Amino acid sequence: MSLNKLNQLYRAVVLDHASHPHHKNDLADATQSIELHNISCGDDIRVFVKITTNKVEKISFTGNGCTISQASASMMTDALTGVPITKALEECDAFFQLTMGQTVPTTTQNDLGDAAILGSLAAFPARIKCATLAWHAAKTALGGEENEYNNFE
Amino acid sequence: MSLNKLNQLYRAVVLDHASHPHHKNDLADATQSIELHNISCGDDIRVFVKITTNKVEKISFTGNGCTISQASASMMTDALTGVPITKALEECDAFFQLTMGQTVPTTTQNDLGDAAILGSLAAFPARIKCATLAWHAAKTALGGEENEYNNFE
Amino acid sequence: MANKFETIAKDFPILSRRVNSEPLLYLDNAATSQTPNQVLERISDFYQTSNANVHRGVYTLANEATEAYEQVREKVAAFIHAPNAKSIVYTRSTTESLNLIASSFGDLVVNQDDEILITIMEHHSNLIPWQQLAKRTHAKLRYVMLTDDQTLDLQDFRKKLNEHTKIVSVAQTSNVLGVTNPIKLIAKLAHEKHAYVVVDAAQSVAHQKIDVQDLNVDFLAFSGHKMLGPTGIGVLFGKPELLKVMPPIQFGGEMIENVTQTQAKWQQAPWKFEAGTPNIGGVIGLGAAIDYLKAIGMPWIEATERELIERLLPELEQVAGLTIYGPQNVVQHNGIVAFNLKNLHPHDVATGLDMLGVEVRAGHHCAQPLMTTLGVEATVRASLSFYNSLTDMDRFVYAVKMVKEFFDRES
Amino acid sequence: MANKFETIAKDFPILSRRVNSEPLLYLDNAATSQTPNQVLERISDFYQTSNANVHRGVYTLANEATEAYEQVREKVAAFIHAPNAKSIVYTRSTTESLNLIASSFGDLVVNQDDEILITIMEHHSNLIPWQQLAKRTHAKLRYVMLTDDQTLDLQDFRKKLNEHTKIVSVAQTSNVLGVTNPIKLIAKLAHEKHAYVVVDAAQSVAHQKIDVQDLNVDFLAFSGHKMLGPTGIGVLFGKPELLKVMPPIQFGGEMIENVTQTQAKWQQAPWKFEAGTPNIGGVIGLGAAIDYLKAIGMPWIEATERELIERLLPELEQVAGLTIYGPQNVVQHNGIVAFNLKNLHPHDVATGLDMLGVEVRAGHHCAQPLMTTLGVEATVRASLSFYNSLTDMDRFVYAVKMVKEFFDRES
Ligand SMILES: Cc1ncc(COP(=O)(O)O)c(C=O)c1O
Ligand SMILES: Cc1ncc(COP(=O)(O)O)c(C=O)c1O
Repeated sequence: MSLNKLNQLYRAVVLDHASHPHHKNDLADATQSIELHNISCGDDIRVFVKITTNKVEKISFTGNGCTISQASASMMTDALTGVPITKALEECDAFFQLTMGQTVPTTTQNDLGDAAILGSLAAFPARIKCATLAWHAAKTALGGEENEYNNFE
Repeated sequence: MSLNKLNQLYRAVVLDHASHPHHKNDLADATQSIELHNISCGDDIRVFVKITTNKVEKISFTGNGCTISQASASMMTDALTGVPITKALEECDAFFQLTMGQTVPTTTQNDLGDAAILGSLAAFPARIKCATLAWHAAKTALGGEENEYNNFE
Repeated sequence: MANKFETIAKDFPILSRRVNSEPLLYLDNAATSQTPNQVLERISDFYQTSNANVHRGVYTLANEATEAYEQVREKVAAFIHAPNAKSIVYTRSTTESLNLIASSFGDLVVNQDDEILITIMEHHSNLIPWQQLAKRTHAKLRYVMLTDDQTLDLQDFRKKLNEHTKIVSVAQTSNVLGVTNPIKLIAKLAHEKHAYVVVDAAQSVAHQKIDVQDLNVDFLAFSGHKMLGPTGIGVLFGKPELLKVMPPIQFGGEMIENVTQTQAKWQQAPWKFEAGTPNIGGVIGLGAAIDYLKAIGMPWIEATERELIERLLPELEQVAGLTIYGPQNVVQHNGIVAFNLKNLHPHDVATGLDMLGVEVRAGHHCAQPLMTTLGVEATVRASLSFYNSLTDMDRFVYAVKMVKEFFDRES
Repeated sequence: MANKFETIAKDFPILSRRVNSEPLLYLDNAATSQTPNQVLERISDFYQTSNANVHRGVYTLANEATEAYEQVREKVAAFIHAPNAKSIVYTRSTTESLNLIASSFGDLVVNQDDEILITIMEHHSNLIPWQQLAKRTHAKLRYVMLTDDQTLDLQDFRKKLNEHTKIVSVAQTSNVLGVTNPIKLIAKLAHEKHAYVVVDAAQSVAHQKIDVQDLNVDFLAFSGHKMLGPTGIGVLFGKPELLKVMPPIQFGGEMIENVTQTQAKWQQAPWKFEAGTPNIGGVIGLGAAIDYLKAIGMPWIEATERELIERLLPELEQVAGLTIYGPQNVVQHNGIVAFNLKNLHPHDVATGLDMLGVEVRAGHHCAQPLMTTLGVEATVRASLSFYNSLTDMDRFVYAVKMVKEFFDRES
């Protein structure tokens, strides 16, 4: 039986982030916030950022989702807090590459912190979207991606 | 080469009706008139009837179309002129059966006159609509069929 | 019966593939059904022998194609016992069928302050078109809610149905709750109030015999791809007198009788609704799917699926911490089983099952308002078909237990 | 080249069937193209190995299906050199694509007293949607007429194009006249007046290389079934910034981001336009058709069809009493040849040809206003594809002569 393969994905650190997510809260003094949905399942994540002098002073999230999306959001806030915007955007892209099975430099991996372990997602292509949702929201909130969603009609 | 088969369809009588159609004119004193189109090609036929005491006193047609549709319309007017409505409706149905390759009683065939020879259409299924257009218009004008077409928009 | 299962399985080559090194157990039949070889062969055969555009040519090939296309219309009509082939409109899908009714018929009969009555268990495809219609016309969209047993609350239906109700639109079978609604009764009550009745039969058409005349519904919509046919072909049944007064909403070739620079005259129904070259191959495939279903037999399908669910549900209920949505009584529950495992997110459960070769849906199942009512974000959903076996049911329950154990151990 | 023809012919089994005891000579390619085995096999293969609904499941099979479905979008974008896959919307057909533009974009930008400029050679599918839009918005629909040589009158186009023109919609290739219009120039002139440019590429996409960025058009529509693909799948290319502002016109599953009882939030383009289960099998087939066309090579296709028409047209012109519509100069004429024989109705001619195994269209070709302008009720039309051979051309001319002789003798 191949449930062993699940161990790759659901390692202790992932499960830990999911059950005790970091920075899971509103940000009263946020300078920007972006909500994204995972359309296939309805998971939603809202990411709050507070920018000061081109730096991500604070970043947090709220919302519901699976283990992977919650863990990934939590790891994202760890990785991007206090980081200059340009570098934060690079880390988002590096994370996307990692989950698609591409290799990224070791230093970048180090910058990603716990999030780097989600590189194992490459073996679970159907779950990549769960993990990238928070990072896309972050990238959008930091101005690196356009929010192409239309408003409520 | 199998153009011989065409002889079945384009017999002298058909070609004669087509080039010298009978009752091809408006009917100033018509009690009813119906226009139908052959949608696949744009042929159109308008059939005029003058009814008196449940009889088709006069029936005529105008419009454009191929040899088969013109000949069939001409034959139709010959067959239905002076015929009681109920009988005319029966003849229409008999004509439809004939073109679909079904057999009809000899007496009915006789009533159809020249039109009976269009029984050969059964071998040319793609052309049945050409022949039946005028008869459908007649049947509709005589109240035997609903005109389901919508009006100009 | 074992033999019949084996024969049937041979018709579906995909069922013998492997997923994550395990034999595929496909339990997402509510999303789309698998397609038997007979359907694929009929489609290929059509393209290899009679492919031509329909309603256009006077040559032999075009005539063959047109006849094949129109004969399927008769077949569809017979399958749901429609009064005639003219009451059958080809569309892309259930979704397009429902949009066509809402846009064409809806705008015709719904006015300001009128009410449109749907249910809280509707799929988005039978919800947003009405929500939009209500916005356009300033009508009111109302929802029939659920009983405590998570079936349709008929008392609430009677309460919300009134003289202002113009349209009642309801799923025959929910794609989440595993319930089939009493359409005949609903239609009778709605007609008493002079409301029109629309039925979303996406989830019922492949699982039970449908008789639109006996049900006495005004419209009924379904998709080919949920009844063993190909994607891209759907059906809208409409009572002929209603189709007749409805304006077309797409325009172009095939649907007109006559065109000038300034005006156009439409064909009669159903053709006025079929603008442009239709999905001819899809129609041929739909015809083959109906032939297949009829050869297997709808009563046999119903009986087989009943047997499966009666094996599955009691076993599943035994799993600790597992909640099944919809009626708890197996007699009322059909082959769609939505559930959750305590403390586990449905996505994680689905990924676990996927590792074991078991393919189920996890998510909101395009029924977000229902999820809100059930108080969940999402659920896991397993949905059966007659080509599943009793062994499949046992394997599924076992897999659920394994996945639960895995996560219980980890966390 | 003979060899290449033979290899190609093997891919199309229908080409070796008989019609009325004669070998089929299919010359109705403008109505629909034939479908090579490679396309049919890819479709069957998809259903037999990866069939699942798209964008819905988190399991392996659903992921495979979704990836296959979205990869074709990239392929289509590359085929017409669109800036990205997001500018590609899947529809049922050219007709649906054009209706989508007219309903969604048209209602957005066209106001009372604005003008919509189309041409008199348009297919009904690129005419009635604009006629209806003009009616809804009280805008004016204007037609560019023909030169004496029956090509598009560019002088008339310049004259009718003005500051009130909001939309210019024109066929890249006429389905009757055998002409290809200068889209790049038309787009340039239209953009100078701030009009949007819509191109109906139904008849061009399988016959020449298309580069939407070089042409600089705002929208472009075509059908899979005219480019060796299956029926039921079409494409709408739209500039991303335009697709972004356009509202969806069908609603349901897949096209939403979030739904509550009272409101809904759409997905981004192109998905917001793809409500319900799309024609997944059709998309897979379209991808295979593009692969096939690319393997054969668009330049080779263009060259081959040029060779065919240059053989055909001069021979056909020799037939006494035969009138060819469109430009008389073979250099300007492409592989669509509409003609009439003096004193013979096109239906009768087509039936004669059918008896000889030659399948051509006879009728108004869904272009009634053009027929009126040409002063005819209908025409015969032969239309070529690269899988036709030079021998086919000779056989066709011979058949036309035989049919003419038959009727001349009879009457
Ligand atoms: C109840 C119900 N209605 C409508 C639909 C929409 O069907 P389709 O996606 O084929 O249009 C579905 C399927 O997802 C369904 O389950
Ligand atoms: C020029 C032109 N436009 C539009 C169409 C409509 O294409 P479809 O029927 O595939 O929607 C056609 C084909 O008939 C055509 O020739």
